[in-house]
Amino acid sequence: MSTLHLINRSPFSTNVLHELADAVSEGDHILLIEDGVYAAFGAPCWTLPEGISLWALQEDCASRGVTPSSVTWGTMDMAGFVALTASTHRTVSWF
Amino acid sequence: MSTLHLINRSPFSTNVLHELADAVSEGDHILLIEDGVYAAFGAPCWTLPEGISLWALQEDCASRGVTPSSVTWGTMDMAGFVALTASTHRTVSWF
Amino acid sequence: MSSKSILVIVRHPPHGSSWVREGLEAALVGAALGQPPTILFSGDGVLALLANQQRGALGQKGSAAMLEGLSLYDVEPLWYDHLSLEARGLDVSQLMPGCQQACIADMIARHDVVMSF
Amino acid sequence: MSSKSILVIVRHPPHGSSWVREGLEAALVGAALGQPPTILFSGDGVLALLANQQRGALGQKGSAAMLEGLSLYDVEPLWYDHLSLEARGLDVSQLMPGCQQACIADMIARHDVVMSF
Amino acid sequence: MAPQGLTYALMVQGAPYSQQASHSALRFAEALPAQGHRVAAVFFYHDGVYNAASMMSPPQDEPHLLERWRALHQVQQCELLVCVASAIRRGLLDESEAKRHGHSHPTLEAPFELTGLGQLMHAALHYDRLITFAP
Amino acid sequence: MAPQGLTYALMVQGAPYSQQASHSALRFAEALPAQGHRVAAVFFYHDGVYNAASMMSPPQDEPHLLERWRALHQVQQCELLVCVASAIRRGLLDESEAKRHGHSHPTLEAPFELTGLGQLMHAALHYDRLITFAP
Repeated sequence: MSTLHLINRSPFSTNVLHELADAVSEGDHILLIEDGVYAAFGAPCWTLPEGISLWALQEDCASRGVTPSSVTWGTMDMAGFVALTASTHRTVSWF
Repeated sequence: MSTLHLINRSPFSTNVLHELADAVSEGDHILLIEDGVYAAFGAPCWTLPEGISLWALQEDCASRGVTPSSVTWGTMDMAGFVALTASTHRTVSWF
Repeated sequence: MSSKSILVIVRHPPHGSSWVREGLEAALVGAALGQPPTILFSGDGVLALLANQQRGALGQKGSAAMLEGLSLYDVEPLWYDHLSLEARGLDVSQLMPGCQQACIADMIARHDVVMSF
Repeated sequence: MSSKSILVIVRHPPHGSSWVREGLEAALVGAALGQPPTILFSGDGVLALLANQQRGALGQKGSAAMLEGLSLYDVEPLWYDHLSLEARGLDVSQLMPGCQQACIADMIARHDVVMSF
Repeated sequence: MAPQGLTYALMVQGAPYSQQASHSALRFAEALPAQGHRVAAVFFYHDGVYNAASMMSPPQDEPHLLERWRALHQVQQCELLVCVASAIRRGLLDESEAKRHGHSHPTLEAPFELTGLGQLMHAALHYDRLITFAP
Repeated sequence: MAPQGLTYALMVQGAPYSQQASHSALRFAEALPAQGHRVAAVFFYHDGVYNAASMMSPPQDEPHLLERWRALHQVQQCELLVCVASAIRRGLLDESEAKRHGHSHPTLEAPFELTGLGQLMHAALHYDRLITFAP
């Protein structure tokens, strides 16, 4: 019954990551897409509860010249994005 | 040769006020319009250099139920907004 | 199928954009179809709950009148995320009647479908 | 009149919206008319200067190719606000060639007209 | 393992060409069949309704978003539902709305269809997943 | 004292009905004459071009933004300039562009006019003030 959270806004110009930190539950996934992938690049300090999986959409990283620091963020292609929406119970978009 | 800075975004969901703090010069005016007026309401901590005048557009405050704390922010009607654009050298919109 | 529960999250402030009105309209239609969604105000969405709002200039409609009508359609209470309210230096006494506090993480986990506005 | 100086400030990141391209197009047209504006990347706008960008999915154009063409039209250098770059954990070695640091407050004070994108 | 054969509803709130939302939604929708899923309905709301503008004429070297939506409809037989209240105020009228407002030509055509929010709520309840793409 | 008799150019980047930018721009422009100023040109760019959609049909109890722009043009004789590249990709075509793209009817009409970015740069250089209203 986990949730996939989609973030498409820059972490530098918005506070969406801070809002998100209060909204996740253990087992949830966070996927960065569009301008959200800049978070993979070194987001401003924010803390998440344990047990959250972090992903960035590969094609949006590539177009922006962003290489995620692999320690924190895994990358995922469009097929992986689809699979995540199927394996989680619901998707919440943050914009 | 002073500048009028127009802010129309919420200070809680964006970081525009922090960006602005580096962009103002002494003698500049800041006018909050649209969702920017929520800053008059108690913005997250931010510091400005000395000698900046702070205003909020009255009609956008009224529609939102926002009463500016008069110590910090003066209110201004649409005629005042026009007068500010005329008496300053240039206007910069932050969005 | 039709036993799915829907959560409508409003995260944008009123007046500056049409998102609040659009989220509320979706919730009202759901209610009219006999499936009243839960509605939660989070982030800047809690600003839609402020008392003493008015129409905007040029007669632009806000969302306050719509909010007052929601209870007629069994969309109640108006849930707000309490951390979002605190972060804006507000307390419940400044909000319109009918608001109740919630925790957004719990709300999301308890619904099948989430719509964001 | 025509001796006015124009500053184009790009404050949005590339790809996610069309603002960067639109700001650059305005600057290019100004240059073609013999009035090359100064162009400054500030806030998330500095992300438009990152090296190694590509076209987006569906063939969506980015702004990198346009940026490389600016110097042909005397729109140079590509000014960036150094505090914005630092705030994003970046340094100039990660940017495309032709970038030079500036301070946004000085830039605004030195121009007659400012266009934001 | 992720379940197979799911039906998806998408809600698109972003305007074409100014925001990436339409591109992302199309990319996502086009990737569904490879895993045995399909998009059953796309609901256009907020500025997303502009995706249905029938006279959209992008330059040849940029994606033609209207054509991509049409192709998606053909391949996956999905409904392309446009919020009628959002569309009409913005000037997107199908043939019958155009007549009703005294215009001789529509600005929105099949396979896009003007519809109410009931269809969005129906899609949310009826299909297996709802994914929102917004600006 | 603020100077009198200034000419203003406005740049409008926000879509009508979804964002407040159009409302703010109109309110501002309508307030200029009381202080001896006038708006000489409004340049619509980004999603602001949608303000020119000629079939815009808002509900009766909401402001009709297209009519307000037309009235502004009448009262202050301002040019209503729409970025041609932004407009055409979004489906806003005047009579000649409609013909060129094989459509029988325009979706953008006078007093709005399709024009290039040169007009924006000209307005910025030529008029006394440039004010941007964006989403």
